[in-house]
Amino acid sequence: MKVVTGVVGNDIHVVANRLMELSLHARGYEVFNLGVNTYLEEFFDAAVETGAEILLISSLNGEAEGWGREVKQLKAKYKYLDNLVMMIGGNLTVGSGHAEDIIPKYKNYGFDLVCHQVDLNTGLDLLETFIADRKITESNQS
Amino acid sequence: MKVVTGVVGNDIHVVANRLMELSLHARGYEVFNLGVNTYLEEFFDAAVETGAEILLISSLNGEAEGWGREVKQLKAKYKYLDNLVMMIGGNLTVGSGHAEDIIPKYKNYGFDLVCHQVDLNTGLDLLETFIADRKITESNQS
Amino acid sequence: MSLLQEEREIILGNEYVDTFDFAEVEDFVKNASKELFISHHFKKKNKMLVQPRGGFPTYKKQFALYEFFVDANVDVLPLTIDSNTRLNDYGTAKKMLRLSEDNDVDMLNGYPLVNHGYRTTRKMMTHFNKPVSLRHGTPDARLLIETAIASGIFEIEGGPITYLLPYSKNFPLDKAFLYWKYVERVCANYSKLNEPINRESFGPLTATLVPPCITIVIQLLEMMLSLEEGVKSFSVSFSQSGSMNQDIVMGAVIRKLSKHYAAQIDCADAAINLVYHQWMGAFPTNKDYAEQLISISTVIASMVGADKIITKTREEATGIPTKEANAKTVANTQYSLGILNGLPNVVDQEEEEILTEEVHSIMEAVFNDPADTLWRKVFNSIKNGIIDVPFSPHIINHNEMITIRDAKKNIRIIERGSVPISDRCYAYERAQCDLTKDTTSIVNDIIHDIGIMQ
Amino acid sequence: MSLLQEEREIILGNEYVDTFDFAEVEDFVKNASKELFISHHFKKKNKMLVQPRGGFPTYKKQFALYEFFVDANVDVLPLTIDSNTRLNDYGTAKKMLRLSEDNDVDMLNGYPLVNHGYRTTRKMMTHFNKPVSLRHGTPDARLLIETAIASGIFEIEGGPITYLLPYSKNFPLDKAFLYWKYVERVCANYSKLNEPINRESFGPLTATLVPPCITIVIQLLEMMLSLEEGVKSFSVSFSQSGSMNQDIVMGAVIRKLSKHYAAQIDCADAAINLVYHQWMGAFPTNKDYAEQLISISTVIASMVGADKIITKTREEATGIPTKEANAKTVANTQYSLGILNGLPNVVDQEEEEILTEEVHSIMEAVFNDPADTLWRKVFNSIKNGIIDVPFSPHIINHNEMITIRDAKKNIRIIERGSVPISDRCYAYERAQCDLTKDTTSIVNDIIHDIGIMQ
Ligand code: B12
Ligand code: B12
Repeated sequence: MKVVTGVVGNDIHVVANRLMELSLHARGYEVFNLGVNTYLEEFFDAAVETGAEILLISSLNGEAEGWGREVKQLKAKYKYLDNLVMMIGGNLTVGSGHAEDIIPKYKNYGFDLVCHQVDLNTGLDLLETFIADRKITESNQS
Repeated sequence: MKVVTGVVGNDIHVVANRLMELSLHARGYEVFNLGVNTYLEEFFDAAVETGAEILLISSLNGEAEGWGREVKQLKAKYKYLDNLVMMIGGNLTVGSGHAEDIIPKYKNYGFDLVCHQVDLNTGLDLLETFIADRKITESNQS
Repeated sequence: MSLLQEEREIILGNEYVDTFDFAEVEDFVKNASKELFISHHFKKKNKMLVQPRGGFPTYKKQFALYEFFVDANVDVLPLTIDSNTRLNDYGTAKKMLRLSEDNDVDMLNGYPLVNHGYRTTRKMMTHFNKPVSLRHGTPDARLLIETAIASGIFEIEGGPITYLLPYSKNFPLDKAFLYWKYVERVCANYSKLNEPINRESFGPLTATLVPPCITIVIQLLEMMLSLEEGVKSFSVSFSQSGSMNQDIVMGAVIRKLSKHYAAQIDCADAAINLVYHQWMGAFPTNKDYAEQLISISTVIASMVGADKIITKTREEATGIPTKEANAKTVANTQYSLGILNGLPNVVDQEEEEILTEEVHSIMEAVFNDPADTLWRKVFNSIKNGIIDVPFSPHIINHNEMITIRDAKKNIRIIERGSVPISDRCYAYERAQCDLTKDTTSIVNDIIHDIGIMQ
Repeated sequence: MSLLQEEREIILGNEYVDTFDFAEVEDFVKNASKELFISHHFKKKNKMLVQPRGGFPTYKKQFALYEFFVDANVDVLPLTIDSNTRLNDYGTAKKMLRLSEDNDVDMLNGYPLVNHGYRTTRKMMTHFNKPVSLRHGTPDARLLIETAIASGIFEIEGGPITYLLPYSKNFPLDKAFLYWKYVERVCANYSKLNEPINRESFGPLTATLVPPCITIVIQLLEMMLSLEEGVKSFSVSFSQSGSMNQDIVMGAVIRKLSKHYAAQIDCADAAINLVYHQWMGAFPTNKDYAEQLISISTVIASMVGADKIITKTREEATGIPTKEANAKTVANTQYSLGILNGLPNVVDQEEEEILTEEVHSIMEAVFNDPADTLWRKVFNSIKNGIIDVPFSPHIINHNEMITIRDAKKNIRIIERGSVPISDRCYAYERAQCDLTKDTTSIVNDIIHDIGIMQ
């Protein structure tokens, strides 16, 4: 499966991003890593160009909260992205927040999977379960 | 002025006791230090023998709470101790307690001055104020 | 009028600056209390100075933070700048500052110094009368530094390399050098009026598996670029590496070589100080463990014999620390420094020798670059990978060097890329590691080594 | 039947003991899990073992404490005995235990092991299946130790000197030697059945300005008295002195000399371990500072290269610690040990040489005593002040030696009393201190030095 990943906004925390690339490779994905300092448009453009099924966004410095609000509106402008699995992880707020408050907010922004201060591999396990579940649902519906 | 001092019961914490002797000397008292591991009778006997005006008891390991209950009864057996200034200091409870609870308890046992986890010199300053106040009261009453 | 002064007038003619009175500022610096100058404290103090990190948007909150720090017996106050100001976006900063003031909520991750202006900020600095250190991360810090010095902030952190390679992906490196040249000159000029303004380089870089030789080379080069312009008080710095011995060795070598290279450009008269950063990499989320890590950093700083320590808090992994947590670290660090006595003097000759040789080799390669000025030589050396910073997000950085930790957790180079360390040193570095493992295990080791303190 | 066995039967015929089944106990020790033996862990472990302190009156509370410790990743569990049991007053202990059980309040400051008995206690020890260390302070520990070993407790702390001079004012020292001889023999005999029982000496003594030479001499003598009786695994110990360098020197010298003196009495086959106590003197009342002190102790223990560390808690100055605070120290100490890497190897030859000479001089004086057995030589040496422990409350102790801290906070001897250190060493000790001060200032210094960590 094809995955587009990167760190959103002016955030330059690159370490998790390097590990993300390694982990995704190890799990057999075809990875398109846009690196740090990547804007929303660039993510969606890349998803369209590569035909990726998954978009994995990182945010570490707290910026995501600002960018998140624009996700739905922007994504609506693109065709062919309706089935894109949208996932975000890292530090999803400025200061310290609680997952209970943060997750619903980001689901509302249009993310399927939200991992606030969750370890990379735990997050990627969740992703795989999510994809497997969706396949079952789809085949049931067809 | 003559002072009898020591550490009550089976308590062998000797350090504060050594400092006590030094501080009392420095303040000009005539000191009779009975050292650690001193029982109540020994304190009162020494007060009578030396004609001390002040009795300073230390307790560090928490034992004082046990011994305190016997003070009034025992002291009543001695003549000539009615004017003895009775002071106690150190760690006056097992575990950690609050001064608000501890002070009234020990006053009730018959101590004039109660210093739970109070620094030696602060305690000795209190003692001097107490003695000065008492002199004024006495001369007013006479 | 000098070219520099012409440039200054353009910079300070910025619409967000409320008329900059050059003469008045000069006068202020000339008569400013010595207490405000960290260079003065470095001279007279006989203990390690303790400096926390911290910046809030409003004057009121910054003032309250300083009160907490003073209660905790701080030696040096920090002023951390918000990220809009760092990107010279004073418009957004202004808007966010107003929102923060009106709604009593923090809309900025630091103090927007340019918007507050020097007349206001100076009141706070002279009120506390303690040395203040400016922490930013700005490639074009010209206006910011003018405002800082006019406010009474007499220590400026950063540099063209250390504030660029870890902090930016696309900002042009050559421009950064030129903008910092301006900063050095302004600092140098003001230094003539009273005690010197102190410049400090940011040694932690990406705080992730950076080998000592790269850190030291960059420290030395930023020091030289600064002294060249007339700066008279400079701090080199580095952060806890994860191995106590490697830190001690790094401290010894950087102290020796900074004197050496300062003398080489006839700047032996400048005061060079050593600053140690408590662990700058990924922190444990368990706050008790974070405190252990912080105390251990303090012990190592003492073993290193640093002149100043910059602290972290138990909340590092979670988010921006509260003022309470921040002040607590200061008080704890001061207490620890007081009880750290009878420190042994540790010397590891072999490690020192290898590291010294590595640094000399890289420095020589930089100097051998055919360009005409030092900054151009350094620029070229970064561009062609003679200097290579692991985990830098910047596009100009080569990312060819690979480092891992040996059994004692020393950071070792297992792929040198284009960094010209000698074969002897390279062999020594590799010999410390177990390279018989397969690639997957080595990658797993690297992943583990990044989070070594977790 | 041997004399020892006769004595054992008398001791174990105590009215508070519910029929002691010698054969069953022997069988239990023979087949006991290796995990219960700390001597086994010392052999196989490659990290410092972490052991807290702690004892509660009831089985239930002690069990709960152990659960906390296990969650915190403890290596060695403690069993601290109440003070009635220490004074062999099993009657009072029994009464207080009943009161504690009935009213859910602690009426004892430790676990009354004899009253609980070995059949009950063994269930707890085998349930957790971790090595347990017995901490008491009892001069006549014969019954206590029999009960401990029968319960599965295979490390016994104490000794005739270290559990007497700091802990008692009047108990006869000669009797203490004889009672401990019994203990050593019982330990030695059980050691033949499975892994050896470990004996540990209590090096901290009064934890107040005890000079290294006195600590080491006492450690060596208790070790020899123990090995003489056939003990095969022994731990010497000391506590943080206040100077990192002095601790490192002490560690090096005690490690070297314990091997030396063990070999001298043909006991080179015994395993000798080194135990380090986190700061044992007066603690700061500020709990955050107490934690700093504790972390720094851990760093020093690592520099010393101890085999085991015994921890304190942030609540030390306030009173007996809660199980939460106690477990927290264990977890923190384990974390710290994990991140302490690349420790330098420190050697201070001059200090080592002086200390070694001091120890040899005192040991020689002890051996030269005309008495026929080692314990009588030691007894005489304490009685005539050849061994003198500062701040001991015991009437037999001379209290003539005076110690203060030098500028680096090393403990130095400024009055040697009757302790026979050479003039050269004495001059060295005094030369480190400023003795030109008047007596009042020196007394003030001593007062300050006692509370050095506050
Ligand atoms: C190293 C570091 C830096 C380095 C970065 C070097 C570099 N270029 O990478 C330097 C020193 C340059 C730096 C700068 C700054 N930093 Co910084 N930094 C850190 C630090 C200490 C470690 C980050 C790290 O590398 N972790 C290691 C990686 C492996 O872990 P990770 O990033 O947390 O990622 C893990 C998970 O989050 C997860 N994950 C990440 N993404 C995703 C995505 C998905 C889908 C999933 C499932 C999981 C996942 O997987 C990873 C492994 O488990 C953190 C604090 C901490 N965590 O200890 C602060 C921290 C992230 N930084 C912070 C800040 C504010 C900054 C600055 C803005 C300002 C400043 N104070 O200097 C600048 C940033 C400038 C910018 N434009 O972004 C804050 C963010 C605050 C917030 N969110 O509220 C933090 C939390 C520190 C703090 N407490 O204040 N920083
Ligand atoms: C050193 C020490 C020891 C040494 C003592 C050596 C010796 N012979 O002196 C050793 C290791 C042998 C020891 C043994 C024990 N100790 Co102890 N020990 C300490 C420690 C760490 C320091 C005490 C000290 O010397 N302080 C320095 C002096 C100068 O300060 P101070 O004693 O607190 O006195 C000051 C004030 O209290 C005041 N003061 C004292 N008396 C008076 C009197 C007056 C009138 C006034 C005004 C002021 C005043 O002045 C002093 C200076 O400011 C304390 C904890 C701490 N405080 O950090 C525990 C502590 C006192 N010990 C304690 C205990 C329980 C014991 C033991 C029973 C059991 C054990 N766990 O080993 C045995 C005691 C045996 C016995 N029979 O008493 C507990 C007491 C608990 C309680 N009260 O609830 C403490 C608090 C530790 C703890 N948190 O568990 N101990």
